[in-house]
Amino acid sequence: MLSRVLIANRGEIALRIIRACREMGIETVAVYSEADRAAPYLKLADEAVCIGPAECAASYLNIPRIISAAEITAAEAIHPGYGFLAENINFARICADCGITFVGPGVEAMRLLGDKVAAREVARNAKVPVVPGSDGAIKDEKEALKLAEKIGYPVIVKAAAGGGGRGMRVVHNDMGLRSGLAAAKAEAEAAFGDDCVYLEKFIVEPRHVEVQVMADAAGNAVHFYERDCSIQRRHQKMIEESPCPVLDEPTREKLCEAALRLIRQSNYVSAATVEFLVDKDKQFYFIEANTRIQVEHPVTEMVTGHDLIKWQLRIAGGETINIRQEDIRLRGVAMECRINAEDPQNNFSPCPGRIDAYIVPGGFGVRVDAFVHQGWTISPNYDSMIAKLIVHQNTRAEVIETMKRALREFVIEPVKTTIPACLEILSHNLFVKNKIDTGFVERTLF
Amino acid sequence: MLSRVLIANRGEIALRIIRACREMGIETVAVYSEADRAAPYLKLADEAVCIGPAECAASYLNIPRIISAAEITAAEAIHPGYGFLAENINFARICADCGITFVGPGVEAMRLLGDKVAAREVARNAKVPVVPGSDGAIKDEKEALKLAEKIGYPVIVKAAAGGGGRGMRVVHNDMGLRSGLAAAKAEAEAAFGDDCVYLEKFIVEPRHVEVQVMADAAGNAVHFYERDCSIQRRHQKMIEESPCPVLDEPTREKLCEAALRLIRQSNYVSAATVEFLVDKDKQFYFIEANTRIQVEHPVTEMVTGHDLIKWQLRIAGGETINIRQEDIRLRGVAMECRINAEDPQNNFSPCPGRIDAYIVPGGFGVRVDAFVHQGWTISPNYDSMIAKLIVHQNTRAEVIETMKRALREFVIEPVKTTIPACLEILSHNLFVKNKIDTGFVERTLF
Amino acid sequence: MSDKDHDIQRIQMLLDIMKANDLAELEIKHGDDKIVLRRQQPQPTIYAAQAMHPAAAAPAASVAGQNSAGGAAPPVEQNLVAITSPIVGTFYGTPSPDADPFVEVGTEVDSQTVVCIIEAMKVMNEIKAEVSGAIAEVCCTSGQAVEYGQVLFRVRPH
Amino acid sequence: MSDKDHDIQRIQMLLDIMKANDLAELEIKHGDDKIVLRRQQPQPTIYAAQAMHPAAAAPAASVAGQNSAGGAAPPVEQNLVAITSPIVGTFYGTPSPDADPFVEVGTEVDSQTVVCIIEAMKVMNEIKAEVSGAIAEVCCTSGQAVEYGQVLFRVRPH
Repeated sequence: MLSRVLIANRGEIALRIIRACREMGIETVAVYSEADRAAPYLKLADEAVCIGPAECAASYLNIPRIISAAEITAAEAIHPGYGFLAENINFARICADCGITFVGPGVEAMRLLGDKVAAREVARNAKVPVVPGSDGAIKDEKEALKLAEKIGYPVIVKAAAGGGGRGMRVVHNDMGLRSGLAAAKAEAEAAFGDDCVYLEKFIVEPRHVEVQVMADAAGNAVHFYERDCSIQRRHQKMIEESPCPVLDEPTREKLCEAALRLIRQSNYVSAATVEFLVDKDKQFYFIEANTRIQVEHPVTEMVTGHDLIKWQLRIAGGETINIRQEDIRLRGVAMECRINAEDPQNNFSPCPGRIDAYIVPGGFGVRVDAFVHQGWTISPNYDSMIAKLIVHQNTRAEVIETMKRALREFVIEPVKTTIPACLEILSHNLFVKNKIDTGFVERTLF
Repeated sequence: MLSRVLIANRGEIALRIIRACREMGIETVAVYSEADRAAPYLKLADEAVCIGPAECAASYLNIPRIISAAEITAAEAIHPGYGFLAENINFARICADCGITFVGPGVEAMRLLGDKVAAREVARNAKVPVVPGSDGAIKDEKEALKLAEKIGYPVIVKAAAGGGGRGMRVVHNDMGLRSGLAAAKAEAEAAFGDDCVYLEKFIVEPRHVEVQVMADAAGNAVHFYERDCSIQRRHQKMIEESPCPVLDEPTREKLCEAALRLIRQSNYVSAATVEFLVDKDKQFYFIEANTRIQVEHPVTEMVTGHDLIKWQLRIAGGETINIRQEDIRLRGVAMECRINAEDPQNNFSPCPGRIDAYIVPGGFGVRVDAFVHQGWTISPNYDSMIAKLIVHQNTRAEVIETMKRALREFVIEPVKTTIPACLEILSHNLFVKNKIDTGFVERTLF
Repeated sequence: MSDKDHDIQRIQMLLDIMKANDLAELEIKHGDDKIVLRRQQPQPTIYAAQAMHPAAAAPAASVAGQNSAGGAAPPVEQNLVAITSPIVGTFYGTPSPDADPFVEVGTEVDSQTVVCIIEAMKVMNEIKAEVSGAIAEVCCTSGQAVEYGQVLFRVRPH
Repeated sequence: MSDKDHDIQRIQMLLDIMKANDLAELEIKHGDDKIVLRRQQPQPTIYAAQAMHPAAAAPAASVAGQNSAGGAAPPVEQNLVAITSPIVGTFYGTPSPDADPFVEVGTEVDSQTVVCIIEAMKVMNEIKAEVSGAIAEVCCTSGQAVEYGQVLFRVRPH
């Protein structure tokens, strides 16, 4: 077992990891920037080291300082949390070079799954479906038409050098493809000086579904079922739930098995999330893997009863996974709302500032993962998340009602938060009826 | 279903009931004394009525004012919570007379179970074991010796008019009984002017175990397993857990069945708790029944996944219990610590005052039922409970670790609280090893 | 330049000194001449958590509406004495539906004057003024629900 | 110069004295002549939630011990300038284990003087004084862990 862990992160995930360590009897070293000097969670760590000024580059993203902090405090391992250095291969490599256990995957698995093209290759080798496409530049119209026939319309034509929607168009038939291809090439040439385009199946109104996986160094891997994260705005997740309410049992099993195959294929160790798009016919397509614990991991913890951070720490300490897949069961439904200091009425622009009034909700079915308190000042240097509100109930309908009453109880003043936006989503007819996809929020609400 | 409920209580249980009502779509009327005017939970009710000054007799215990408040707000039902008027038969009767639904048992069942002697009679009729004894004054030494032989030593001799330990002695054999009987009679005569004494089996180092029961008007009754409340100081419960860690499955089943028989025997409706003493040989003896929801009900909610307040409200609204006993299962272990504004270093004397710093614990497995916040002033008029900290985990050992880390996270300043006392109990070898009884706290710690 | 003009100049200079140096008070006396200057102290803003409102929550409607003791009241004449409800119930301003009101604005009352009835649990409770004066305001209407402590009338005392 | 102009000059002088000596109030009386000066009091410290300590929790030991920027510092001579650590690492006061220290109390330093080494990730980082003056205090000992912003030396500047 690990005896002393440095937490290379801040805010709620730093506190989350401190909590798990304390319960396991592992000593903790917290690092902090000058902006976080007064954070109460620092008092809960066994040691706390100031590593730099508020700016991330000089503190939470500064590898030498974090490694130094681990060295002077004799920390045996570093938990990177999420964000910051969590998926930085260089950091993982330096940890290894310095003889510090990185609580996460090995460098090679991180490299494989961190690269989108390599991960797609791993998926194909593991017989995990990926979004069908040309996997490279389309030579000519003839090839495009042939491929489109094979993968089925609609397809999307994308500029190889593109991004942000430019040089991108969705076409629904051969005629559309002919004109779309020419136009996309011209647009790509004009925009990027490169007329290379490729072709991919366009998934219509998909759901974002991700599978939580955990693997150990002995080659054991189990999944903890899936999360549905379709409630997004500009690719930022707002509300997540588990299980995904549109999957039937056979599909769920196939999806989770596919995720496990991919993880096994990459000799992965620690927690990972395998992300898929699920279309209206319940076909799923691998899109990418996240080689870290995720913000929304608590919904999985609530429905499975397993503390995922503790599993990460046990595995990093060399333990093997001593439970069987059939011992992991889904119980009820869990949902998470991210409470950010953002103003929904002003395009979700961040609202840092002092919290003068703060009352957290509680009671049956309510979990709060936060780190702020009345009197805390939200720094403009870091992301705007104040708290994660997680609800666990027997049914999805009950989750929605409990979440609504908990959101209405939550007092955070005077900063603007996403609470009203979450309430609007939860009260929306289509959300309640579960007729949503990744475009729902932007198409319908914000 | 009920449409509008008045809550004749304050503090955390008032908020607890408001939460359940909000989630069920039931409108709520809160009543409050002038001391509670600023309580944030009042804002969560649909209406709030000031019923009097801080003194309980003129507000929360004042039946005419509460009934009046229900009448002017057109409340259909009254939930009494616990304490105050919750077990006041007169209040239940007046509610009935005024056509207001009392969320609790009928007057007759309340009378039967509320009276200790009558409840003992009900138990005997339901073939539920009671503490064996003389059930009345002992005539002479001969009768005493005969009875002691039948029920077995040790026995306790109690003055019929007694109380507070006077005229009470525990004896372990015939010789002791002969001298003890004479001495007890003399002591009783001297103290109370009445030398009547009776005899009861003395349960050595018992555990306090209570079964949660719920019954509807159609005669259905189910149990939600038991709670162990042996951690008490001066008959005040400090820590409760579920399930009772010393019961084996057959005993648990026999115990819960006995509680159900007693409840059925009394034509009971709504939530009830049937209290037992359990001796070292796992024999259990009925002691009394509580005809209300109890402070410690959340531990049962956590291990069964059932919201007990919602069940009370559904049954009061005329619904029948639509689940079978076998659908109610125990999942993991739950424990509750009562956080009171009391000074453990000063004989647990109450410490009212303003809360200048307040940070509640959160994270995996943690539920907080409270109603205070930073800036709230704890009134000396009411009981000293600030919050209930409830932890749910897979095993008892994990519950203890999570509870300890949550207690250490809990910031309530500058008032003194029972947090250090709870930590001391949780860290005690005998508690961890589960070698405790109702005398443990006073004998060993405080 | 007159003495007074000079004084003003001098005071202005003294004020500048005070401001520049955060002086709270300044007093100068020459025989019978005396100047005292005292600057307004800024009040420390003490955060009152009690006063906060759960903005996200639907505010509870007070049963007593805007005349509630807890609600925002319109500005009232100073020195008026409030007659408040000692119980919870329904306000009646007249002894029977068709009768004249017990009191109106301008009615002279003494401590024993019955000013209204509050019905609670079918019992009609006569409420006495408990103050001498003239009714300045009737704050409730017949049939209205009132809570404990709610203002029923305001009286201009003698 | 008039008496009154003289007053203003005098007050200015008195104010300088008050400021230099942190006086809150000053009163001078010569027979009938009297001057009273009272300076703005610092605001009372109202409860700052930022500063609170979870009493029930085991306090985190600062890696830097009592010399930590966050820890309670002993009273220090005023007007000293602190040389703080720009990185996290291990402090060495000497260029090699047996060598003499870079600086001692009394050593004259300028902005380019190397005062110590801080080792971070096996790299020896020379730390320069970045101020001119005499070393008044050495706050760390060789081999000690230091965090960002921790005071290494105090310098009495010229």
